[in-house]
Amino acid sequence: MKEINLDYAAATPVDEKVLEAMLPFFTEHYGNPSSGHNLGEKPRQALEEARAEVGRLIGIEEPGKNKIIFTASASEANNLAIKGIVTAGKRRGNRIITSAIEHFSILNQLRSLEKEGYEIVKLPVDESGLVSPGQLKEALNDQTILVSIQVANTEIGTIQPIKELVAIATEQEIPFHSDATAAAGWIPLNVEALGVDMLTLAGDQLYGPKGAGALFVKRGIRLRPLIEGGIQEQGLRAGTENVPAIVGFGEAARLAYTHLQKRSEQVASFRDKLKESLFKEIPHLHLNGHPEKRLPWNLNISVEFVEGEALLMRLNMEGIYVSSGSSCTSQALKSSHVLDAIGSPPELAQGSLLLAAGLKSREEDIPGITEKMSEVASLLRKMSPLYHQYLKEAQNNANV
Amino acid sequence: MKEINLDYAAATPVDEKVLEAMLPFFTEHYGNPSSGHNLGEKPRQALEEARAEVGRLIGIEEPGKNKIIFTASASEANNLAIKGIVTAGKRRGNRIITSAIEHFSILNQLRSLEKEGYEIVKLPVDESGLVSPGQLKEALNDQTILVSIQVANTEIGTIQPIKELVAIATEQEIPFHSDATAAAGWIPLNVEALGVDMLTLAGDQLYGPKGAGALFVKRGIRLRPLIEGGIQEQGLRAGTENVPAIVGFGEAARLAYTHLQKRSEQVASFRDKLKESLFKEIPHLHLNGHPEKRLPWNLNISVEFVEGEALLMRLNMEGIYVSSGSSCTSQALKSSHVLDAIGSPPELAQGSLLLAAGLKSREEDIPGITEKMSEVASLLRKMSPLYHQYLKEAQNNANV
Amino acid sequence: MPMYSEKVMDHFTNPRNIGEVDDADGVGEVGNPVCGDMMKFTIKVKDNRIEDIKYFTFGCGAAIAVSSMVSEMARGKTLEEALKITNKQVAEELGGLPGNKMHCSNLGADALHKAIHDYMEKQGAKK
Amino acid sequence: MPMYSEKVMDHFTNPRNIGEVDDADGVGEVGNPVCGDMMKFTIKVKDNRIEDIKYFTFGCGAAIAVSSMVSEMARGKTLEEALKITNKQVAEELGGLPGNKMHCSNLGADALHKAIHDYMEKQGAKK
Ligand SMILES: Cc1ncc(COP(=O)(O)O)c(C=O)c1O
Ligand SMILES: Cc1ncc(COP(=O)(O)O)c(C=O)c1O
Repeated sequence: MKEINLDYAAATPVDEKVLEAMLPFFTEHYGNPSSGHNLGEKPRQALEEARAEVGRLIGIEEPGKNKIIFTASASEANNLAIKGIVTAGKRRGNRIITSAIEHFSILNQLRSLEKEGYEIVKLPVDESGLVSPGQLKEALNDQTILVSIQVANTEIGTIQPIKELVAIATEQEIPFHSDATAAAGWIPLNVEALGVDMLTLAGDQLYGPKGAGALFVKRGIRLRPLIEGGIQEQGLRAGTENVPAIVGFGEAARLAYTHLQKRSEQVASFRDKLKESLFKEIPHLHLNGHPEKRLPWNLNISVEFVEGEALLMRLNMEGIYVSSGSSCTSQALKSSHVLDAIGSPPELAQGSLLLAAGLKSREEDIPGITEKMSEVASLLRKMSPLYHQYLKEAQNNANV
Repeated sequence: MKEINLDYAAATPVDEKVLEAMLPFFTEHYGNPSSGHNLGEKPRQALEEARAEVGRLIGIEEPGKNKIIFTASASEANNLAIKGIVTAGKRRGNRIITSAIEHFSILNQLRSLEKEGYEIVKLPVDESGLVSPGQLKEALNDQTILVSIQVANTEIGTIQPIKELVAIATEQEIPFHSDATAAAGWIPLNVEALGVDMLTLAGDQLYGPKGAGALFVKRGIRLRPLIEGGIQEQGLRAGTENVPAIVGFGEAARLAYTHLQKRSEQVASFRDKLKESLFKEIPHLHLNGHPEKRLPWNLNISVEFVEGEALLMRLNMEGIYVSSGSSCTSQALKSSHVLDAIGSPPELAQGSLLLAAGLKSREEDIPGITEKMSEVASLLRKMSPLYHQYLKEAQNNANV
Repeated sequence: MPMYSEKVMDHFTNPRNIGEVDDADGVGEVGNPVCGDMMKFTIKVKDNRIEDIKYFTFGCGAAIAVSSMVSEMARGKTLEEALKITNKQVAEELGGLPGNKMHCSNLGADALHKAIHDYMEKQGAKK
Repeated sequence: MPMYSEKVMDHFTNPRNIGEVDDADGVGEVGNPVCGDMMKFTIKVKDNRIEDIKYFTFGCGAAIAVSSMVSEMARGKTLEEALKITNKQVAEELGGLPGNKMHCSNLGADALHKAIHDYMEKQGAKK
């Protein structure tokens, strides 16, 4: 059976070149970067080269100028950013502003902080997933210690007006963190132009290996490490560095930076054609997220009258891999908080599918995908009480 | 130039078999274990197999019975254990007991907790590095919420009487965490027999890859995750699992378990012969740590009259790689807290070398190592004011 | 889906008895899309036995498998027997359900019982 | 050691002027093993110039390189010139030192100055 992955948001394979760059660091250059002897040298250099590459991807030209702290994941970077700044306790106040559509690695720690007495303000988004700069401005007060709003949403793809949002916070000297996990490598990012104080990204979203994330930290921002111990990563993240993964992240960042435009256009072209085909052949589809301001690889649709997990399972049987709701929470029960936040009605939110294109997505597969999707939708609709209700109502309306 | 690594405590190369086990998970089985479709299946299975293997290494026969939480490093596991139990706040009290010779990933977070108001009791050790059970007993009071004492010390190799220590804490129902990073794979460990509530270990100390550590957590122990977000690792550690590294850790654990006795004997034999040779050929050497109760791979000596970094650098020029003080802190200035704690006089502590044997250490290299060490020690002693002072005093004594 | 048993996968893949019986004697509808799942059972009763049973289901894989299994378990049973079918039995017949899917088996049993009660009420009304 | 400059490595690898001058005119000893480093400079002075200078050093790579560099910088200089040698100059001549090793350059300059002052005191005492 032909297998077609449309779930590259959950995981990307490691690029051949990336793996090649990593391999020597498992066996040959296996030293500890902290070692004072020759075995530490290559790993240490490789670490700094990777840091420079990751920096370059987010617009840092001079490696020494700003800090990139390597972590093991985007989740860890997000936790380091928020808990790090809160527990460093430099700023007085207890209000933290975020958006309603952040990843759980933002929202769940904020829920914990809320229990500890912090005031968490979740800005609503409009029906396309956009945060309103005006609402951010209103939400800021002199107790505000941090704003954390993502660059773009993994699930519905919507890209925020980050520069504008940052400017509002910066005017009041409030630090701004942004989760760029879904965006890095797919849209141009420049931390200096954006003005963000912290930015999260990860390698496994851009054909790098799992196990390497990064937090950009602007000069002057003080954090308390989440993992305390040795003085690795400028004292902000203890533990022997995962050299092969970081090297892979660096190489993946280099490739992403070099080919950014080509890659973006390629996945966007596939995505657009897939969307056109699906909407043409399958009735009752709904697009989720912003029609234009969206990540190039992201297509999110709701298949009316049917439920997402059942769709996912049926498509899986056909060798087509998608996710329903956020890929990281597909084991959870409820419909995604993101779709709730954009006001998607529950029956549509339940039937949402994230179709995430990748570099190996082929336009010639679109007719096949469309056919299978159409079959599966029909099959599940045929057993859906909502669909039969709709048909009945349609008939009644026709009879009137 | 022939290169001889005597610093396997800082890093081990990844075993060929381990790398082989990992490779498919970079490119072929690259899926996200949380995915609901086929691409998630292999990674998810592999994760559970690795969990079972790591469990087996520490004596857990039934995989489901107890929790193994995968982290990115031993440091992270140590931070999860201590901060996790403290912030879960199940027990009332503010006293935490540890030893003076723990790794920085224990001691530095305890220093932070001390600033927050916790009372940290660092038990002293005797001149061989042993914690006294009697002193632990005395240190416990009804405010004690945790004891964290390592299984064995990386730097001086001393193995603690953990079972005895645990029994004392358990009698008073105080949770006991133990850092087994230096010990796992080298001495038999059985969490059930030892009775520990939490245990830290890591893959990169036993020919597994960097980037995978683990915390064993006994049933009934409640932790708050350090990294909050998704529900991976039973809700105790958010973030996409580093599947290849964890698979490698699992395979490394399997190999370590299978060959534990053979490996231990092999490195101990090398270590013992190296020690004999060095002590025979080089005057004024001192053994640090316990003469018998020590890790099989560990040799720690002080070379009187000279300083460790200079030794390390000179040996490095000869292609012999060692560390001075704790490998993770060799960039720091002061002599190691471990040597201070065993009462090593400063001039001896300054001249300490950790010689960590590995599976590729060859007995036929011992004469060469001895010769180089002897040369380097002579050379540095010749420029040491302490050595000349000693010679003068010796002469004066002879003249008397 | 490795968290689903083979039985669940079988019933999900080939759900039995989909549809609506003609001139249903009893209708049982539970759930709504807001809670995530929705099931509608229709039954034909003859001589106090469930002669035919069909359903429509909006829901996850487990919900579909549960509906299918319930329809098979209930068919041919007397109303009293069918009323004794519990969610636990349904889950067991399916070879178990993941913890977070247990509510689906509740829905299945509920919808069946509702259809039977609907039938009984209508019978009562007729008398 | 990649954090050490080539100059530092050169002086560490081939330290110049190790030893003790015979019948030293001045002796300067600083540091002790408790602080980590220890240096002992001995000088021969002729016509107000440092004619010969040697040292013993207990310490890290930087400490050894600093001692060697100081001995080279001071040799042949007048006492006044030698007293003007600063730790900063020593570090610069070595192509820089890592931040956590800057104290070694202090030690080197201090030990040199101490030896000169020792000579000056002895001279004063002789008069
Ligand atoms: C006893 C012990 N615990 C913890 C650690 C921390 O390991 P890592 O740096 O891999 O987090 C080390 C490192 O050498 C160690 O020796
Ligand atoms: C926007 C965003 N942030 C953070 C994360 C967390 O990534 P990880 O699970 O690798 O920690 C994800 C995961 O999909 C994400 O989409």
